[in-house]
Amino acid sequence: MSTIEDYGTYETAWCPGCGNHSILQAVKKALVASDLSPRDVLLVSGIGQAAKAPHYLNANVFNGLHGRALPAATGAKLANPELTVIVEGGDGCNYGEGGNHFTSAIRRNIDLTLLVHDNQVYGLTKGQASPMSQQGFVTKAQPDGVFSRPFNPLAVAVALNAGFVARGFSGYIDDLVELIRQAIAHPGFSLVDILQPCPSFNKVNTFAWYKQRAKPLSSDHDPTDQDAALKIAMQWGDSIPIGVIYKNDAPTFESYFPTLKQGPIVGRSVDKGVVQDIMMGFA
Amino acid sequence: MSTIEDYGTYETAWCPGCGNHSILQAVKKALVASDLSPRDVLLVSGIGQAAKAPHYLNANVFNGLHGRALPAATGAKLANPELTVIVEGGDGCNYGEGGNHFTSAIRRNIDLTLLVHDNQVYGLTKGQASPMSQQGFVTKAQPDGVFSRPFNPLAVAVALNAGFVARGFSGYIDDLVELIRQAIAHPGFSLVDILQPCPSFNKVNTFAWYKQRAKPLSSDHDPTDQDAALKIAMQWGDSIPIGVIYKNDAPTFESYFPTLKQGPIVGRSVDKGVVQDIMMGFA
Amino acid sequence: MVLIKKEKAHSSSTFFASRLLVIVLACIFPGRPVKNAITTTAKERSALYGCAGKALRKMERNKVNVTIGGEAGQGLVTVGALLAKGLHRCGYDVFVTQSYMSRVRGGNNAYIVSGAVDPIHAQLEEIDILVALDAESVDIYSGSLAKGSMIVADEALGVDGERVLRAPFKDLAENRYHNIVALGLIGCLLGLDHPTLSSIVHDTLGHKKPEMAEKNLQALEAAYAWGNGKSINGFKLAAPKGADGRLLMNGNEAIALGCLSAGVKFCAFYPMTPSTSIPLALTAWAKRSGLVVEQVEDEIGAINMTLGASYAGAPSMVATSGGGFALMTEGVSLAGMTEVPIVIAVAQRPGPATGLPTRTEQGDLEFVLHSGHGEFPRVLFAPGSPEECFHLARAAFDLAERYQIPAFILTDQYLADAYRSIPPFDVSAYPPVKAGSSPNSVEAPYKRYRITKDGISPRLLPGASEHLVVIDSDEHCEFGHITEDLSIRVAMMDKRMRKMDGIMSEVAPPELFGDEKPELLLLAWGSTKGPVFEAVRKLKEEGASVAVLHFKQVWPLREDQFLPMLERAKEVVCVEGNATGQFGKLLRRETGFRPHRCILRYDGLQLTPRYILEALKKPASPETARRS
Amino acid sequence: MVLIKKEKAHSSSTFFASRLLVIVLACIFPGRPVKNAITTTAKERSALYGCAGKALRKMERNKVNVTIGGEAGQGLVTVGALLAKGLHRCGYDVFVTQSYMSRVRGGNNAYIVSGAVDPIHAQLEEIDILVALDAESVDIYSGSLAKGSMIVADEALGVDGERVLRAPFKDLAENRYHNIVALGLIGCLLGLDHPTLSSIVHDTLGHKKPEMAEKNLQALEAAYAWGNGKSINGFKLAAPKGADGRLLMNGNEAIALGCLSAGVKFCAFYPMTPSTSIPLALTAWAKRSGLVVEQVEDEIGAINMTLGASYAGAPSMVATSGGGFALMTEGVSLAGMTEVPIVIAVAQRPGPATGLPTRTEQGDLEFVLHSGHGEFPRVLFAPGSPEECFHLARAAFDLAERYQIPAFILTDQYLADAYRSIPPFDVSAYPPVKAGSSPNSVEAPYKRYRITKDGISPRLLPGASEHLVVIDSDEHCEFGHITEDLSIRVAMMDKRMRKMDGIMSEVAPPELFGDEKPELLLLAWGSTKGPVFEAVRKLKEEGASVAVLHFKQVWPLREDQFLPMLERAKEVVCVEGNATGQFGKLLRRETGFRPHRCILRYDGLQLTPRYILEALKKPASPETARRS
Ligand SMILES: Cc1ncc(C[n+]2csc(CCOP(=O)(O)OP(=O)(O)O)c2C)c(N)n1
Ligand SMILES: Cc1ncc(C[n+]2csc(CCOP(=O)(O)OP(=O)(O)O)c2C)c(N)n1
Ligand code: SF4
Ligand code: SF4
Ligand SMILES: [Mg+2]
Ligand SMILES: [Mg+2]
Repeated sequence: MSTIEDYGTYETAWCPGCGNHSILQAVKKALVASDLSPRDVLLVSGIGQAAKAPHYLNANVFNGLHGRALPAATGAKLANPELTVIVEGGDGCNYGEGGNHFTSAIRRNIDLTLLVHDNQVYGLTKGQASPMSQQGFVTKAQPDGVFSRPFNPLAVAVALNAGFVARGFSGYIDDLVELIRQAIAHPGFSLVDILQPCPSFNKVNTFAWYKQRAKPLSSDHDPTDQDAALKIAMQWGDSIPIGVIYKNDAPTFESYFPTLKQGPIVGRSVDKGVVQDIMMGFA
Repeated sequence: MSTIEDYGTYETAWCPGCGNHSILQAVKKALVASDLSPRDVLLVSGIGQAAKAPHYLNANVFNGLHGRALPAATGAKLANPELTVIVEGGDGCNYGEGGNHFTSAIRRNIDLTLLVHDNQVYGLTKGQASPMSQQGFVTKAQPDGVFSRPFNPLAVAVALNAGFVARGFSGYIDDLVELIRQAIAHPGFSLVDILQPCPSFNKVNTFAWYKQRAKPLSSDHDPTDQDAALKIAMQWGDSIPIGVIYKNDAPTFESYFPTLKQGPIVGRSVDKGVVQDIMMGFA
Repeated sequence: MVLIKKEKAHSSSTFFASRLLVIVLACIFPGRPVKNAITTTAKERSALYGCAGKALRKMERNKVNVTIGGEAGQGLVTVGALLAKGLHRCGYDVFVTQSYMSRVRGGNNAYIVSGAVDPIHAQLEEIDILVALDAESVDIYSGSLAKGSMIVADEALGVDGERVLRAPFKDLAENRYHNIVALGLIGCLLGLDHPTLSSIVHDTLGHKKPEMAEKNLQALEAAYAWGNGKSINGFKLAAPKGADGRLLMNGNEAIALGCLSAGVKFCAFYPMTPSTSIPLALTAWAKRSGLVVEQVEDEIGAINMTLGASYAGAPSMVATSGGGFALMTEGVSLAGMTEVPIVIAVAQRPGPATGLPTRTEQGDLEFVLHSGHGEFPRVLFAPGSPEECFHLARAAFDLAERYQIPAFILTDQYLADAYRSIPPFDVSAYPPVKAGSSPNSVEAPYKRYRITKDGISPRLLPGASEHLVVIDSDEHCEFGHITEDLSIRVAMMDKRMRKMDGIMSEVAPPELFGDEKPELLLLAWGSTKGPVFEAVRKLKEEGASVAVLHFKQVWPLREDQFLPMLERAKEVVCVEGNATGQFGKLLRRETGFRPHRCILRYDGLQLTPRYILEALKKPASPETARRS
Repeated sequence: MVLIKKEKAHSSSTFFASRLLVIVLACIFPGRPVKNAITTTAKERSALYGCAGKALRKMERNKVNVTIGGEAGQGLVTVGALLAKGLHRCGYDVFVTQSYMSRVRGGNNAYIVSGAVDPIHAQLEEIDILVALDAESVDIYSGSLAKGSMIVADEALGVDGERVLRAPFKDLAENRYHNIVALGLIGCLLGLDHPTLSSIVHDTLGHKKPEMAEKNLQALEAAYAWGNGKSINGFKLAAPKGADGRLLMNGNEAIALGCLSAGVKFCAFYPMTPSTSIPLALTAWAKRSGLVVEQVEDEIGAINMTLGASYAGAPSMVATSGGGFALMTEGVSLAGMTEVPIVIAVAQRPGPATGLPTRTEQGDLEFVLHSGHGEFPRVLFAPGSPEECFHLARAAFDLAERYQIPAFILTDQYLADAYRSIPPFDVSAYPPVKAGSSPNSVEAPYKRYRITKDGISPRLLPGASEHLVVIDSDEHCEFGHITEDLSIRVAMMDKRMRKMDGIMSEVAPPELFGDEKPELLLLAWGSTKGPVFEAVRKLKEEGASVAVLHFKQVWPLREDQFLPMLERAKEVVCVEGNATGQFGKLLRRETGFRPHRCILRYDGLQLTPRYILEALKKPASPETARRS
């Protein structure tokens, strides 16, 4: 049995009032609720405010490059599927710079949990638009407002048959813990997009703004109904659905590799007889 | 009035029986049907068999890097919106290496026409799986079959509110000409995903395979109905819908730039008075 | 198991302590201290000043260093910028550097303003007035205080010591205007007149809500009133000499202005410190100057978009930093092959990888010089001041367009953020570049890659005439079509490489400062210019036979411009902000000449005159010797 | 307006004409011809051979070059590979090179097989038997025919001339088995025994549909019957000497095997010629050897995935080519900062950009050496033969794991595709690498980046013990947590750079071939080894005082291993497959020694002994002189 103390307490570099603080709490609680020990957990992140999160709890950590957490996590998971691998990072990291890895991780259905701190802005670099910024959102880099339409990670994930697709809100911490716990428990790729106020740079999508709109999904939504899920995923505006939007039980990517059926490749010894055989195939 | 002769005839480096030949014809006919002269057309491509297409007709050509045609095209269009910019390339180029630019071009709704020669395989590099290869598709690089689920460009495009979304088939050349013509005519981002047999490397999705499945959309489909479009975009299997799946009339990306309202930035002279003013803002 | 416990701890041996650092304090170890680490403790300090107890000096001074320290989010950049503008507008020469952490709130940042009657080329290294917006700043910076210096702090911070000006901030204004109170106090100390500062506050913050703007002015007034009441003017500056119309500008702003004057029409970028302020400046000017600036999905998209725009005829640029530039290297190679002009500003910061994102370094010279697969001509400029930023940005556009090549501007965080007072540029005298040739000037059939003697082929713009413009990333024939003819390959490579001849004929020579035939010759490039010049000036004052050669163009090099001088000198020392002496190695590769020594710095801070002078006195460290 | 019309045209001055080329023939211009361009015309040829009219020579020969030319898709690789295997199995030394275009069907490709009684190190440059699967091949290769050579062609092709063996292909087999007919004819000419070839055909093509396999064997038999009937055995090879159990292997296969033997467990890649065959070989072995190979969405993903796998404890690699590698440079920097071991195979091809995707070049040395922003240690190996591919792949894994650095294998299209007969490796004698240290060996608290004397910190694997393994792309403290403490920064940079000391102590020295104290010393690196050795052998036969130093490790360099020799030689000539003499420049940078001359080639083909010998006779061209 792991406890919340196992995960430690650290002082963070985040602003007061930032949604990241709650998400960090939720992650720790979810890890405890999943009865995981720090040694079994690998947190992978990129660069950004959100991507600093792995430094603030006890676990194995691969804090890599901006936008490149998903492939690094995929490599680690393929090398050692016994690790519980969680990817944490911002909306810029995962839907912007890392957009190609996002759709590819979904397509693989690799058993990772992706937690996106979605503040609809680039926090660390001081407030440029992110792919989640709404049209018209004004920043120093977009003084006439954002011209592009926002990305829709949930709709894309459902359309590409992602294993588990959910949206959370940093302001509903208990729900968030439960969403993250389920995402971790789900075998296959899990996405939890987490609405996260950034009081320093997003003065539009504030805590109050999210709070007013974030509406838990009605309990009669069937997350295995893809059509329904797609419709829900397309919703954004006065009401923003929170909860598990979609899931399926497609086999995980790892399960396809014949080699991995014998356990992790890490630490497996080299069979010199096989090498010899393979070599002699060239005779 | 332009004629098909204006676009010339070239010997290609493609295999006999390849769907690329028909697509090339269709593009030429569509350009004529759109009454465009070679000088007004810019063809942008990446690297791959499909991406060689621009060398086989008369037009302005930017044959750039594998996967990077869309941003190059976007730059050219922003610099000179008077050019009709068409991006041509393979499924690997646009949905694989260039995946992040694909979703971003959609989000911009920039007035480009993207023609994807979708042979569900990497042709030029001799037959590895592409993002469009079906699960289980066997290649030298995927001897146990492809493990990932395929990408779904149409569903992603519809989910992200792309301007114009269509699927064609190289075997239905007249329909294809019309789809391309409409795509060019549409102001905003247009995608035509074109089923294209690759007799050399895709022995599964052959001409016959496509021919049997490619079904023109019923005439009562309303392409402005996004929900319906999403459902159609999700269809793949015994019946593969062909035609205009979705369109909307969102403003183009270019139309948002105050600067571009005065015409192309190309060739515009520098107002030294303005430079002086700006400089003196630092005094 | 909790490895590292949360604890609140400080250590004076930490150069920049921060809240974040409390996490990692457990990692502190007896490493080599950085050169200008703080060594005095609070006790030592009070011993230093405590005895004095004198009234503040009344003598007027020629220069002053005001350092404002505090947490991110306390508004210290605002105070610093207003102060700098105030000094500048009054006619003093201003030099600003910034030191900040990679976070939005908290930590410890500093905004360092030097003001002087005569021109200054490097930051004054000792602090005369430390404005401490938090207590931590006192710990951090007190070791850098000059003799006779003063600390200005809110009395609520409880900073003690003789030379501390404790002001009752809460009586003078509400919390959120405390930074303006600090500004007022500095104004009093320096003897800046109140109306000048008021008008700057009004100009700068006037666009805020009217009552906020008003409160700012009130806070300033209250501070002046309090300060004048106490007659605090011990740092009064002598009468200024600066001419009218000078600009206060940092390196990135000067690059942006240079690009604008050169005729940039398109800029794509993905945000990355410390490059972002270049596109942000252009963005702010876009509507007035008819240019398009686009934030792209990633750096790969940014450079390819830029090449697309340039192909179409818009003089174009990207700006980025090391990690983002890494993603652009394939695009650099594309520029080389397609001969599409592009200007690439690379603002260096310490690597590898994410490294120290808000600090400075000159660690990417070799990387940029060799970026992109295959071989093709390029030029690299490395400005040493805002003036050079402006002129070299222009030169980069000029060469990029004329030779159809990628042209680089290598800057760094230090230069990017360093404000200087500079004379205005005569922008009306500088012509913008012209993209492409006139369709009338070409022979038919038009060949984009016509083989020419100087390697430069006629570049037309698509859509501008009947001529079709075909470019290709594959090896191509003169028409731009893909070819696998291997003799064409050779002809095309030779054509492209021939452009180096022309480029070589117009290399900007290094600038000499000091003796013509010095015994000690320093070599420097890029942003270190000011500090190295300053070091040389000091050495010359001491009577040394010394000079510095500063390279503002670092590729290609022309040995005839400098080699005789190197060979004449007794000792040649290469000064660089990196760990391996990259420029020194390049010099050896190109000329065979090996600098006798390197002075290197790679702790994230800029080389300073003092650092250089101390290093010159010491034997080279084994770490440095191994590498250079 | 039609700029370039479709036309069917041929030109004997085009080295590799192709269907595609007809488009671009309009671009042909009087460029410098490539060194071994074809100059004889069909008329000249018939003059050359026509007079002879003699019977085929009956003498046995020691070596033979069989070149099979034809369109992509005609099955020439199959014939070539079967022939090579046949010669190899019979005990001859085999050397295969390939020349192909960037297309799937059509164009003109060649598969060149040399067979010899004694070991050969470079392709024989003159063709003894030209098997022309299309008429174009005759035009293209006839200029390279040896005296007394023969052309083998289907009589339907209508190739005329005295020394043409015109066989009635259509009588011997159906169209699709014509390539096997050609094989049979070659077998007859060389005097290879039919059963050996049959069994190879059976082994290789037996997995096809049974009736197809059968038809292949029938075609072979028919060809033998026809050939024996005509007693065509004028190219009979003398008795072979090759030992049993030798391998026929190309460079990429040898790299893959070396990686396997070193214990590779994970490989990620994105397809790119000419690197793809490395991951494809590993893929074929994956199930048997317990490794995971994954084709990734792009190269950025590939390197980051590899770093993730390596961090987790799987010895890991990526393989790519220039343009793909360009996208990996940020990841290289990440490896440098996080100290995660990684092996990176870069298979060079001519750039810039897409360049000539199926040709060879050594143009990426500088790019790879300086790839990634910031400064960190690395090693670069450049094998010169399949044996070196194997051993250096092992060395790369060994150094990568022990020093926790990126280790590079620089190969190129030539070496990648060149098959050689080589002795088997004693794989049982070679230990695999061990990823990470034992958890018991570390002090608590565990610090991933403990500052150590040799710079190497204990690397544990996540999940393997209670110890948590924290790595960070930011500058970090010993625990791996992000830090902005600038003194830690310096200590970490020094720690990382200190690894260079150990790396320097085990640099593989260059290999000398020829005189110990030569007057003429050639320098070579990587894939050019064979041709340069062969050139030296020829010069020595002529009595010259000559040698070559071949560098298989190109970074770091240790001057004590070679500088005295360079200084002793009268002339030092650097031979490289690129346009700017990159290795020569690197040598000068590191040692101050400047090679007196460079012999460079950059037309997409490998340097050959003849090319080198001719270049040695000529003065350096101005193009080359300018650059080197
Ligand atoms: C390759 C690269 N490009 C750009 C950056 C600069 N950068 C760091 S974080 C960031 C954006 C962060 O936004 P997001 O991922 O949404 O995280 P947040 O700070 O909002 O939590 C950027 C652009 C970088 N570190 N690396
Ligand atoms: C950066 C980079 N990576 C890889 C390649 C090699 N490459 C060229 S084309 C191609 C795939 C082509 O597939 P697709 O786009 O589907 O085109 P097709 O040939 O099937 O028409 C690849 C992987 C390259 N040229 N550049
Ligand atoms: S900038 Fe925004 S996201 Fe970052 S810590 Fe501050 S409030 Fe949070
Ligand atoms: S490989 Fe496939 S896609 Fe390429 S030309 Fe041949 S048939 Fe067409
Ligand atoms: Mg964000
Ligand atoms: Mg394809």
